[in-house]
Amino acid sequence: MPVMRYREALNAALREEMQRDEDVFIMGEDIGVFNGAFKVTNGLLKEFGEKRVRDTPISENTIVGMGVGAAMTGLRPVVELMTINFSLLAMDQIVNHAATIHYMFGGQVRVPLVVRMPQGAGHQLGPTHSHSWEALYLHVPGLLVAVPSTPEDAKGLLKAAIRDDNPVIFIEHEYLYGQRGDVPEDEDFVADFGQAAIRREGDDVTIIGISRMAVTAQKAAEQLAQEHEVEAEVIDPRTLRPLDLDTIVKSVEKTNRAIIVEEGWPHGGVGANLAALIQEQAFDYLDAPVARVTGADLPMPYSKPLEQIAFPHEPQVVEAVLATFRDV
Amino acid sequence: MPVMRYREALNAALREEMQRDEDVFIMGEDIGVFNGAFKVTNGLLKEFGEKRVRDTPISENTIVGMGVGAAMTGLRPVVELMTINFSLLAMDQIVNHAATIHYMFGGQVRVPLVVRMPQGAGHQLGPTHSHSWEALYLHVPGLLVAVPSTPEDAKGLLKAAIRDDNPVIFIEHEYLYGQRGDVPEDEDFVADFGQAAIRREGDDVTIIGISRMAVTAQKAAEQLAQEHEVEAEVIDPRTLRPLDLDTIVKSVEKTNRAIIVEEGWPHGGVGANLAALIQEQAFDYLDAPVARVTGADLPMPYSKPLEQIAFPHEPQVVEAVLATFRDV
Amino acid sequence: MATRAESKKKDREDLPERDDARAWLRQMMLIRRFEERAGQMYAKAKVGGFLHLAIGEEATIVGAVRALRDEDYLISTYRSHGHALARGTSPDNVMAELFGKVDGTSGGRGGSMHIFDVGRRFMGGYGIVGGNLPLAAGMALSSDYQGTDDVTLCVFGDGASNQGTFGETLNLAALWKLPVVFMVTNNQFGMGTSLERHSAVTDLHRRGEGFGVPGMTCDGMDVVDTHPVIGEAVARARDERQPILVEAITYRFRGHSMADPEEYRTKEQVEEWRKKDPIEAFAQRLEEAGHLEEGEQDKLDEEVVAQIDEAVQFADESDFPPPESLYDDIYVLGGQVKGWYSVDERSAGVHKGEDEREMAGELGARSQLHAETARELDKKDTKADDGEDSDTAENTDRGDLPKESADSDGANQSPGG
Amino acid sequence: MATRAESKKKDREDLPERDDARAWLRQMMLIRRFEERAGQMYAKAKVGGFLHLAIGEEATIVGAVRALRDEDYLISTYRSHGHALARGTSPDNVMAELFGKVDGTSGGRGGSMHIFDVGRRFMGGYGIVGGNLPLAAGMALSSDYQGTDDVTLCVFGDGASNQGTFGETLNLAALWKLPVVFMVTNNQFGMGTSLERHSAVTDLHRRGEGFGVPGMTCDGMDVVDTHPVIGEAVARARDERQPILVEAITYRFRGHSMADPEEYRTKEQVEEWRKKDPIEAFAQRLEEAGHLEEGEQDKLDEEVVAQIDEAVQFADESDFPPPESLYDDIYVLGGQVKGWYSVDERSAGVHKGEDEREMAGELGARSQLHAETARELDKKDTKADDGEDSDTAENTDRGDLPKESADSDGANQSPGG
Ligand SMILES: Cc1ncc(C[n+]2csc(CCOP(=O)(O)OP(=O)(O)O)c2C)c(N)n1
Ligand SMILES: Cc1ncc(C[n+]2csc(CCOP(=O)(O)OP(=O)(O)O)c2C)c(N)n1
Ligand SMILES: [Mg+2]
Ligand SMILES: [Mg+2]
Repeated sequence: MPVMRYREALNAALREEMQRDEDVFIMGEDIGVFNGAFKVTNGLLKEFGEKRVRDTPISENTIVGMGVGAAMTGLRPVVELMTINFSLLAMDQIVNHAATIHYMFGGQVRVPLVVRMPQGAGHQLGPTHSHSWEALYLHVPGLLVAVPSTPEDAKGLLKAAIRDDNPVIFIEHEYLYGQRGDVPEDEDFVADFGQAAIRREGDDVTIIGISRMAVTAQKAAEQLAQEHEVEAEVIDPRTLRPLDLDTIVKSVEKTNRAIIVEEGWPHGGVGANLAALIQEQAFDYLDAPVARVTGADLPMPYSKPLEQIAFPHEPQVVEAVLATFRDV
Repeated sequence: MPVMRYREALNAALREEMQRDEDVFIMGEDIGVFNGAFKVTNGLLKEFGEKRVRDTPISENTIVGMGVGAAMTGLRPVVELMTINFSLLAMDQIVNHAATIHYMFGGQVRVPLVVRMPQGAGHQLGPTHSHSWEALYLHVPGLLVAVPSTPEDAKGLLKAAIRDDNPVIFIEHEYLYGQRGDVPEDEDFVADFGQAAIRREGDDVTIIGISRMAVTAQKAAEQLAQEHEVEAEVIDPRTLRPLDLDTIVKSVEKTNRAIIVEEGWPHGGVGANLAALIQEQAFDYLDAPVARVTGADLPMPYSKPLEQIAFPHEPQVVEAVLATFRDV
Repeated sequence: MATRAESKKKDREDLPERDDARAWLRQMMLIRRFEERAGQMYAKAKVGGFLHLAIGEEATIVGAVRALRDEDYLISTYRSHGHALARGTSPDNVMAELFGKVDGTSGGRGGSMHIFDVGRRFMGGYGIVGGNLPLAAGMALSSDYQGTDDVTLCVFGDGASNQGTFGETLNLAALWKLPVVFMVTNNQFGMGTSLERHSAVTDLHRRGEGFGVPGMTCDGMDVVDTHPVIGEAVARARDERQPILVEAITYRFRGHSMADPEEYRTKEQVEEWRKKDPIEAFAQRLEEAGHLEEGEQDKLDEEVVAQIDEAVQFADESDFPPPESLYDDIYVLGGQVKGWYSVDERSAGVHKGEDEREMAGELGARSQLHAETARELDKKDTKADDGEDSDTAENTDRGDLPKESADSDGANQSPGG
Repeated sequence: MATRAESKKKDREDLPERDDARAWLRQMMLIRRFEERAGQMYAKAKVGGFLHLAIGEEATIVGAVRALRDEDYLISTYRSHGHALARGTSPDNVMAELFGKVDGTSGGRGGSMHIFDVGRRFMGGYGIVGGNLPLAAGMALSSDYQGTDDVTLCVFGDGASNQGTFGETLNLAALWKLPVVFMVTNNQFGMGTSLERHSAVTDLHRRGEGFGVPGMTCDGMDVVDTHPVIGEAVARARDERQPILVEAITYRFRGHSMADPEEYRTKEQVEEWRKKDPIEAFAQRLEEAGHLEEGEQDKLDEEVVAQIDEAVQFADESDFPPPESLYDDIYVLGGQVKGWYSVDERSAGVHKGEDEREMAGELGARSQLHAETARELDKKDTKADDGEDSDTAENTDRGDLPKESADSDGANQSPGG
């Protein structure tokens, strides 16, 4: 399998799906002439032309809404929002329209729309450009939500998203764009939503890492094994809607301990959702409360030393895992 | 104490605060000449005039943003959004601006803004007008979030919100508008955020009801006592930010069982957040998993028989409580 | 602007062919009777939620919709019974939707605010003010992309032109040369806020100039003016590949929704506009032109009333959606979603609607109560036509399910929305 | 439009008084040098995140800001170092903000995109395109409400005029007769998208017509034109109580942000505009008018360079915010929030920053690494002025903390934002 960066894998997914299906087109701010703010759409304008690679004005709500309208009438639009921070401007079209239309009209019309956007802190982009908001979207019935953490998943899940007939919120991560990994070249390689990946097997504790934090969780697990003789099972849910709760619950039934690691805010976050589910489904198996390691409960500060302590790193994960043993 | 309807209590709070402080003014769609879509602002235009009771065009994002700008420069705006469903259009101003500005600029400027809006199902308003979204707002640091369920709290918390220097999301409920209750007349009566109310004492199980569901929880508790000899303690958190976790945890330490009842969606809802917190803080006291009764995971349908089963009623709460005993 | 518009209007005064003219009249009458009856059914608690009637706006509806080809897309707002009917959707299905029944246009899911008929390219029915503009531009983009010459007609209100989507969408449509006609149904009010109180520039057709969208205007009380103007706009959009903004000046005779006390306007103003009743005016012209015999209008009326009677009966006899259908169609199953259970986390197992059936049973007694109340009200046979029907709704014993009624003691008023 | 604007321009050609003129020139030069140095500091990894320079736009900044009274409010975007400096904020504090230090204008919380100086009524610095328009209208509403005659000047870009807030805010400002001047800094591009590719109407000052906001235009490369036009707009807003939209036509000489490869425009176009350098042109006119002696410009330059040297030293010596300050100022404590612990649910107890201090310790080694890399780069003393400084940034060993650099092997590019 060839090695690719995450952004290249996304690029390949877009290219392949556009080649495969004439109805697929992409639109967004600076995705064409500029080749994408994070270069995910690099070269696509050149290859597919202005009809299918459409630079838009800065009008987030309308871009997404046009995607919905186009999706309702036979196309398969992939809309890029420059970052998830700006998606709040499009919340009405995403929730009140994209997510709702199929149900509201009794199934008469489908909305095969993909909204792609990156998230994440660590680049000192400050309080308007650094947030991780998968929790806002997993709340919403009618949407599918993907949070790929590897180049392989980036490609496979994006292809699946484009082919699916439901509206998909596809959340990428700015840190991951440069990361490398094996990616199947096969154009028919499509990943499954609702299928968690077990990134590392272990019997002592289950660590669930979301988006970039799946990577942090893996690193923490290695450290736990080397320094603390704790063998952690690391699960990356890959999609939050549908959610593969089975894999998570099975793991917790084995390890009797669970920790969720996420970059977003703690109140009402992904971790809260998973903790609630795990204690509901695996109560009798838990030897310690389900723990969470989350981003700090604040707008992300710019200054590097503050930013660095405002989102999770391996040491915190290690510490939180060890605490679940102390707690008993 | 005089008996008032919830909407009258809100009206009184607005009137008193406007009389007390010249800097308080209200704006929103149809709050003036029309006297408010739900009549909360009834009579205020007549009393205070067009300067302080401002009818706006239909421009949710800008109305809230103007409130932020006015709040930054010495005023205390109370913005009404007609329902919470339309607040998605203003999400950017609420989250990226109102919630963020004080922190982002190092505390140089305050945003004493209140955004009021009702939520809730049951009136057959269909998939664009019926949702309960307190979970979207409790996620956001920088905001305070109130969900009053009684006329007394409606008045006391709204007065507190107006006097506070932080941006407040004040979530009312369409069903509650017509409900009556005792309301202190004293103009200095102000309720406390971060202070849960124990609506009913009991030793067997803790039921936490959010917004209108605090009322449903109370009714269910009466039924449990009468028909099942179960004495439930009913807690109404009243505000979700700050959250009075102490009162909740203390109760659970006594009852060893907790159930959260909310009208919103299950994934990443208020119940998920509270379940995560309770099992973290009171793990050793729990005799059963923290349970949740939530709205159904779908856009609210219009048709009455569907709508009625898509949000919680007493029987479901009773059933869920009984199940926590069976589970053991 | 008004004078230019009026002088222009002269050129468009030709009546349509006799058959067309009679069809237009009939359709306007059908819409009027449908709306009136819907109001009555609301008073009888057969219809829930918000009910927005377009009485007075029939010429803007029929004139515009009949200017479209069958393949053109039409998209509207929460005030769209008339648009669906003009498009050819059966009153049976529209009424059934209002009743929340399975045979409704959206299977009862959407209600009055969310009518939809994909077969007739009537693309909804949306409850979010201003939300349909981007969708319309997306549909026009589809047509363009797919190389068809279909046009999208997007109808919205004067109030909606203040939403951010207005500027965003007009700019994009002009920039991308999309075949879309934006039609502002300027009925002088956004809810209780009059045009001058919500818009700095009240000539709404001028709003597009700064975004490169030419404006036109028509007399929305006159179907003979609305039709050719929309016709021209649609033709220009189709042939010149560009968006057009048309302002139709009209008035709604009834309240914003059923419980509106209408304190924001004078009885005199309403009376003034009622004199221009689009149906009466058009019928009179048809009589004068010999397209309609004396007494024929009454016969037409009987016909449409009979059609509406049937629609009510149809809606009445249609079933409510069964509880186990609650979770149908949240997702398109197949691809990435194997069943709704997989995205519902209330339990990890597979759900097949058992819980919902059970709960429906428990809530059954309650529903029974409502049905009885409704039947009782039936007997009273309240008149809905005089705008006072809403007062009746307060008497229903709906517990926590109030109508949006201005009930006298102030309980559960919700004229909003 | 262009001709009308040009003929008008003739009347405004008078140079200001000698002292004023020299002060303007000095301020433009200060901004230029500040920006250049900020770019260098970015290359040395002293500045993180996105850095948007306004080199080329100095005349729009100084001409506009100096047209304000001290009490007037000024609000801008993520490209606002110059606005703060023109308003009188010390370069020391602006540079310290870029360095993320406690003495920064926002205490290091905001960074380059979020400068703020409440004392000088410089109301920010916002990272959301189009987000500042409603805020500006709210500030103008405050002035009106409080009965002062302060005006708000709201600066934003050509790209921002496509956001929904534009139409919404202009309508509201006109409707409520608010004293606010909306100034579009039309630098021909929103990031990599040129004006004609993002706006259907490229005369942006016309965008307000449909909303009742009169438009004006000025040559944004000429401070002697910008100043009186903004001055007139501000005076009209103040005296006539109405919003005005002013389009300042200008150009940014550098990339959108530091790592912009600028493939969307030609070198020739950039060169063409660089010939109109607002500082050089103005300096020359001052010399011709005898307001500036030969060689004086160099002396001025030495002065401002020295001032910037001091700013860098100040910023360097200022401390990073301590970890225990992380939670300060999320909330205003007192009223309803007794301490930040009460809204943080990670544990129910009271936090006083212990965890944060501990974590900062654990991450210390890592930070140390960054500091060393930065020092190493210091030695290279990269030139930032030729637009190639960003290439240097890629060499920093920042692990998972890349700059928005177009690094050669494609890792962690993030020219976005
Ligand atoms: C985003 C949003 N804001 C507010 C409302 C509540 N609302 C429903 S209709 C309406 C008035 C709309 O006026 P207009 O666009 O003129 O249409 P009309 O009702 O006159 O047909 C309002 C404010 C809504 N449904 N959606
Ligand atoms: C809502 C939002 N969308 C997108 C972006 C990303 N972005 C930052 S600057 C920019 C271009 C803005 O162009 P313009 O308004 O002309 O200002 P300029 O950068 O030219 O000063 C974009 C798209 C953003 N910050 N906010
Ligand atoms: Mg209207
Ligand atoms: Mg620009």
